[in-house]
Amino acid sequence: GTSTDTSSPDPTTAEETTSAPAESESASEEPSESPSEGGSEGAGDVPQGDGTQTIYLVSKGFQHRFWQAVREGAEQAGEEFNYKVEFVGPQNETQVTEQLNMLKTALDSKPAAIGLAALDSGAASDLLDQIEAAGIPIIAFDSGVDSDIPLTTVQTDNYAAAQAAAEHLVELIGGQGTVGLICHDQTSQTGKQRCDGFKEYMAENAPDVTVLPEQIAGEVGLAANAAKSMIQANPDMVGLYGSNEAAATGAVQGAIESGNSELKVVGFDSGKTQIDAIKNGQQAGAVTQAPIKMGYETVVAAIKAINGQELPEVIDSGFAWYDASNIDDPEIAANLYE
Amino acid sequence: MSTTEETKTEVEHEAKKEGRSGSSFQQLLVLLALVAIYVFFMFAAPNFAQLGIAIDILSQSAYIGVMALGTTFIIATGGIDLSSGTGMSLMAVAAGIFLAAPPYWNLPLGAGLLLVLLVGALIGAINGANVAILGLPPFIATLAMMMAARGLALVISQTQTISIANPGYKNLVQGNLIPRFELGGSTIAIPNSVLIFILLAIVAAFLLNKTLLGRYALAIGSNEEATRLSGVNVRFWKMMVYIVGGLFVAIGAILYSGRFGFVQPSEGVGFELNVIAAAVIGGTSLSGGRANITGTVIGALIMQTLTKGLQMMGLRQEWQLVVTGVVVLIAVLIDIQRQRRANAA
Amino acid sequence: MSTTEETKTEVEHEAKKEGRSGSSFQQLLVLLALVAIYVFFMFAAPNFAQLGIAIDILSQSAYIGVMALGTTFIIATGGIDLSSGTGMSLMAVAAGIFLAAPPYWNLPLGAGLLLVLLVGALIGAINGANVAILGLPPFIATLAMMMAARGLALVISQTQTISIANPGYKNLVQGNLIPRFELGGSTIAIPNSVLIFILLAIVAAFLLNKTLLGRYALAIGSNEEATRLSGVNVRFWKMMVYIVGGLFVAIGAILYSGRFGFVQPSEGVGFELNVIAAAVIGGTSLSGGRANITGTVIGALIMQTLTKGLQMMGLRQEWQLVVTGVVVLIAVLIDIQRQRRANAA
Amino acid sequence: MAKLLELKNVSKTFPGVKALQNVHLDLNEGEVLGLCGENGAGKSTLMKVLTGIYTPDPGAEIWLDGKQVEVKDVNHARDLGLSIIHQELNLVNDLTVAQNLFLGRPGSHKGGFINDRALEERAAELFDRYGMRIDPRARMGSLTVARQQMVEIARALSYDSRILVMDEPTAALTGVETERLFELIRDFVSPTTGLIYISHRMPEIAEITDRVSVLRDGEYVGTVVTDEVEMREIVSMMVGREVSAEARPRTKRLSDEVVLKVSNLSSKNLLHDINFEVREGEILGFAGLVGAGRTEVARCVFGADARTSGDIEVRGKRVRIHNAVDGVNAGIGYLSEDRKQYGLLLDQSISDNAAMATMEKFHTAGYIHDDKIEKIGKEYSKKLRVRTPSVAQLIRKLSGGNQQKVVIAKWLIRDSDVLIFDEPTRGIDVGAKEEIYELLDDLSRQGKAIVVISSELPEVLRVSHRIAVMANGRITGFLDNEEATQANIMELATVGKPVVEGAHS
Ligand SMILES: Nc1ncnc2c1ncn2[C@@H]1O[C@H](COP(=O)(O)OP(=O)(O)OP(=O)(O)O)[C@@H](O)[C@H]1O
Ligand SMILES: Nc1ncnc2c1ncn2[C@@H]1O[C@H](COP(=O)(O)OP(=O)(O)OP(=O)(O)O)[C@@H](O)[C@H]1O
Ligand SMILES: O[C@H]1[C@H](O)[C@H](O)OC[C@H]1O
Ligand SMILES: [Mg+2]
Ligand SMILES: [Mg+2]
Repeated sequence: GTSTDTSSPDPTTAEETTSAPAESESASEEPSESPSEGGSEGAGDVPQGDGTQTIYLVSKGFQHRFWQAVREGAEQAGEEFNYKVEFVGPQNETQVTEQLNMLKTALDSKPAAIGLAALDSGAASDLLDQIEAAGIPIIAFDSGVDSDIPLTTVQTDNYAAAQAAAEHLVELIGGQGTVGLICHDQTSQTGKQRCDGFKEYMAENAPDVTVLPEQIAGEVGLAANAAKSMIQANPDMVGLYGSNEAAATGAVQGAIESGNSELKVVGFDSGKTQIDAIKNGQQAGAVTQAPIKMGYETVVAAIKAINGQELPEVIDSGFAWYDASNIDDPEIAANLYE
Repeated sequence: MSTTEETKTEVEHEAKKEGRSGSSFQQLLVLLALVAIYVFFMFAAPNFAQLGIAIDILSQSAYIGVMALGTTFIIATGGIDLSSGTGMSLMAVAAGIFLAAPPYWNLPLGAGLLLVLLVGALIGAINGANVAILGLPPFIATLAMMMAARGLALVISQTQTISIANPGYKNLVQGNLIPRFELGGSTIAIPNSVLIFILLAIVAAFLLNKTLLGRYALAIGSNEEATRLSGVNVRFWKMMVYIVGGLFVAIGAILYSGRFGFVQPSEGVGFELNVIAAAVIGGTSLSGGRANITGTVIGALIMQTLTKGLQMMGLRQEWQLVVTGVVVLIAVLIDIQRQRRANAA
Repeated sequence: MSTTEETKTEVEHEAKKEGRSGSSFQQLLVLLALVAIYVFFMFAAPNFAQLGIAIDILSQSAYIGVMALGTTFIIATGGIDLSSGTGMSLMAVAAGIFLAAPPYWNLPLGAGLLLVLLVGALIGAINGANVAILGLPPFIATLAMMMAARGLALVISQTQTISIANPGYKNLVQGNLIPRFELGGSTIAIPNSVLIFILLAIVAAFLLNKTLLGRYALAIGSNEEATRLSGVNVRFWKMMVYIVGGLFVAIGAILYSGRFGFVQPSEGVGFELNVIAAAVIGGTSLSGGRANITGTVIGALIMQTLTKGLQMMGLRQEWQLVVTGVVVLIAVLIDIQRQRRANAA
Repeated sequence: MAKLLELKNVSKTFPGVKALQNVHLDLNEGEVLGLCGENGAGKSTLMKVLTGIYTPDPGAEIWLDGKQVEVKDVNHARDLGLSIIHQELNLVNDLTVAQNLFLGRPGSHKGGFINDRALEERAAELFDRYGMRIDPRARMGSLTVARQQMVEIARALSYDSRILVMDEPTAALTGVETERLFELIRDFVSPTTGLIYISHRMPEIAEITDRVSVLRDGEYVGTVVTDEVEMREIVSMMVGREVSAEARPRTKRLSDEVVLKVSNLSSKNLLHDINFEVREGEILGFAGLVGAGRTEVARCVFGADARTSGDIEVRGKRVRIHNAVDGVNAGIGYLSEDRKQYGLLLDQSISDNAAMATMEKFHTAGYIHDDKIEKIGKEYSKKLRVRTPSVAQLIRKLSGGNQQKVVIAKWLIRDSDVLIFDEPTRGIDVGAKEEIYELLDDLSRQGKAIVVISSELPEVLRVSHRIAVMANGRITGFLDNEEATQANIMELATVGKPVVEGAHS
């Protein structure tokens, strides 16, 4: 994991990150590289389309800015290789059935390939069978599914990323004190992994850190209120973690409003408000995924699948820790979205 | 005279509402709206014009539709049920707990299903008791239940997705009692959920129009005090109506969870609005006293056809929301205008 | 002209029955419920017993509370507004577009705020027109608007978070017109949002009790036909009520977005239920004709106190939901029981 | 000289109903014009056309002071000097009396701001002027129907209109208030004003009107000068046959067996130690002034209201009655005085309404036999002469009197042992009234125990074998029909009440 190493102040985390999944040629090592560069690297073996074929991506929603970034990456690849890209997702990230209806619609519209960011890892198995039977290649992205039908999975290792956030927080607070977490969701795999990764890291590696029971809030306003309540109820709190864009933004807001400027807040993902907060010191740092790259690589993988090319089992789109010190580094900046 | 006409017809409108189930002309109009929407998508959405898509729409609207059948009774009494969405999650989670493999209870299918219905009846009975006995406004009673059910679904599932491997369960909903058949070169399979939906619609129509339950529900919605003074045990029948509502939600939960064989405890928030919208688009009056089962079915189909068609058109999500809002409005408006015109005569 | 004892008592008795805003005893009861909840948390939640927390509760309930003030008028007419939640998002996004730095419009604060209010009035007017002129049931008219507003918020924001750097904007909501002061060793700062909430509550109470708007809203909710036959232009006043509702939502949107200084287009879904619950807990009757501004304020505070207290107790989210459901139920139940007892008397 | 008002060629068609056909009507200055006709004859509809609520069919003409006008809406009607007291109360229950009086009225606010104090003062003055004792601050919904009616009257009078229409204003009033109303009418009529008075009570017509116009089946029959004709002539113009007035019951009670026995009944506010019995085949009348508590007795016995004490026995057995279901199960039927609020499902059909109290006869294991319901609906519609195109017609579309007949049908079908009729002929025309009296006689012959509450003394005398008179929540005496006269009933009704509430100052 080269880039992750360089961008992270602590190489061990990054080592973990990239070594866990099966090594893959294209993506995992270059998580922070801009997608077009990443693409151009493999451009030789990505065949151009004729502009008539559609790649249909079913995402988790459009509630978070994150998905807009994924979409941008996907559309960028579509343009570059002359494929049409459809990008849909349910209204919020609990609507599994709605997502499956969308997947069914995707199947009905007979695209050249389908991408799926599954809200639930088990729910889609029937539809995956049908998609396979229809001879449409399917690529998983963002989150995997419990099935070997998808030809590959383009994803962040959320568990490892959460551990990285925890590790940085431990360092920021000097290894002791009370910390809280705001998790954006308690039922999805992503939500759980980001909560569990954080908590388990603390349990295993930070004996002097007390972790408060998590509050769940997937919207900024609610997260802000929850964070503030948590801080007020526990004046000894020294650190706070928010598990996605909304939760982290809310955590920062809660910290600001509570007037506790000592509190170290670490987050997940980016977005304008988190970036601003990190720049002006209200937030210590965050883990970013590589959403644009994730979208880009998903489409590239789909094109390869359409053309019968081999794909690795997992394409790790990577993650990176960023803070005020490296936020403007080109490798980091490329993964941040406003 | 033209300006006068409007205010006057409004007064007259008050004076002449439709009967218990609205006219057959009304049902025709809602049906026409559905057909119009359908035909529109046949031209506007690629690949929409297949029998398979129509079956999809039917099966995807089944659980909302079934819940809407029950809610129709509740609305007929002048009540409302905001707890159907999260109540559905709770019952689906219950189904998971009863039927999934250990550590869950792994009960035989029949017993599990019965218990789910029981949970549905219980939730309905609590709503019913709050409304009929304690006298809470249905909006508040079911709003409280909506919150509580959401919490409980998360509590009892321990926020885990539960997958129900029981093949009989999935088959109940997804299987094909009607054997697959060939038509125009493609294989047509009608999932049982569609049959269940149709069957329950017939049952609901029978209950509403031909039994004491329906008659008293409408009477209560029409004039509760007069119904009470006619010697009708209003509390009892209201309770029954909410229990029936709960049972339909339970069946909705089975259709929902059986479709994919898994249960997600936090889904279902907001479904209640689609459920209510289906009933109201179909001509059931929110002030009670007028209800219409065929209309409810068509209402559910309109909602699902819209969703499916707009998705297949590849319209951006945000525009889908806008369009759905506008079409729901127009669909109900047609009904309103028709009533007015009939009255203006 | 002598009068017997009996006649006197009868007249007095009739006069003592509740007027249009419920008895003061009722307001007392809801207030008692709030106090009970508050006292409970003083013991149950660590560090809850601070003035700062109370101010927090006030300021965090401000935007829901302000929207509830407007919705109280709508409910007074027997209507309902399901579009306040997503409508708030839409108006917040509008605020962002008007006030944020280029590529947005970067208007002066006053102009921007005025435009936001205009958007609020417009949304209200569309709801009003759908209800009052086209005759759509308020539930459906505002449900459609709820969907459309959500979509539009995403469309016009291009699903971007918009940050409003304008310092005046944030100061308007977050600043302290009342200078900070020391109390018991800690600095107390009352954010302007709290003042705005209180001020608007007074305005709303005045509008409801002392102006034609409130009078006609209540009259329409109590007996629309009789009000029409009294020569009141029911359509016009219903329109006005929905416009006022929209204006309050706009102010809610300003309070909401001003708190953060940025606007997220997809928030606000489901807020409408909290808004309605605040009004109803406060004693406003969903069937119209009876409304109570003080009650609405207390209702909003009850909801926020609960949230805050349960969060500070560190209760798990799912249990928070269950408890909130049950407490809402009990709060309304107290009111209902009181009414019953009063009527039985 | 031009007439104050002339209606020419007025027709009004509702879907399936021709309510008015080429009706003519004229009103002179300084005159009270009676408007008579059977239930459903079109009286209310004609007045709604006049006051801008309904649009007539094309061709209708309305002339005021010799000028043709087109009445656009309620406010326009008022501007033209036309106001109306509707047959049904049109009040806003959640507002106070004063607020109701000034609702929608110009001058009730200053630039949108309302001063309730001032309104209350003006209302108090108004009530003073009209001699009514009503608290302006009382919530409308807390008043009895009679008082509400007085408020309606005060409101209509206070508009200082030139033409005032009163559509059955006394249906909820007893004799004393009616007398008071007549004084108000006489005060109102001046050389420049006129009043149209609709009533089914012929003595009132005789007393207050100068001329009477008659409608039948939506058509204009004719106009007579009141002093020149006998009332029965007007009645025969209305119904096309003779109907007797001044009569007494034609039956006797069947046996001495007590069917209903009420002892020591008291309620929280009003009733005090009520005791009475009704025997097999007996009709017990209840007379009294408005607010005497007759309705409350009925509701407490039936179970619709709570009582603080009192035993109820049906055929010698003590019955437990806590709500209306208990009442019905114990064999008691109660026909409420307020049909719209407590009696009818306005948006359901005649048959469904008629069957509502007897559903157990029309279902098997929950399955409803609609054919039987329709049959019984038809049978009773015919028996009671309900004027309707079909029994599937919604109640809302019937005239007030026809609606009343459907409520009566409901309880006749129920066939309870004990029947309590609270103002059973409210709004019923003279012809139909006689039919209802005959029905009561029939029921008596069948051995039912019947209570009839009525505010019309002739009616009480016509139907009751015995008369209980109430005042201030107590029974002040019983009279046998033979000894009863309007005078001695009134004496008992005013015991301990030098001043009659509501209507007198
Ligand atoms: N809104 C309506 N729709 C349909 N039919 C109506 C409507 N209003 C009145 N009618 C019919 O018109 C006819 C005249 O009714 P109207 O109320 O004028 O009678 P009325 O003379 O006032 O009788 P009553 O003495 O019983 O009050 C009746 O047959 C009635 O059924
Ligand atoms: N002192 C009082 N306080 C409150 N309510 C009263 C009082 N007196 C009478 N009422 C109301 O009026 C009713 C008593 O009048 P009720 O209707 O029984 O009299 P009634 O003789 O039937 O007269 P009406 O002709 O008005 O029906 C009670 O039901 C009660 O609601
Ligand atoms: O899967 C998650 C995604 O990676 C991003 O962090 O936003 C929330 C979730 O949808
Ligand atoms: Mg009439
Ligand atoms: Mg009475």
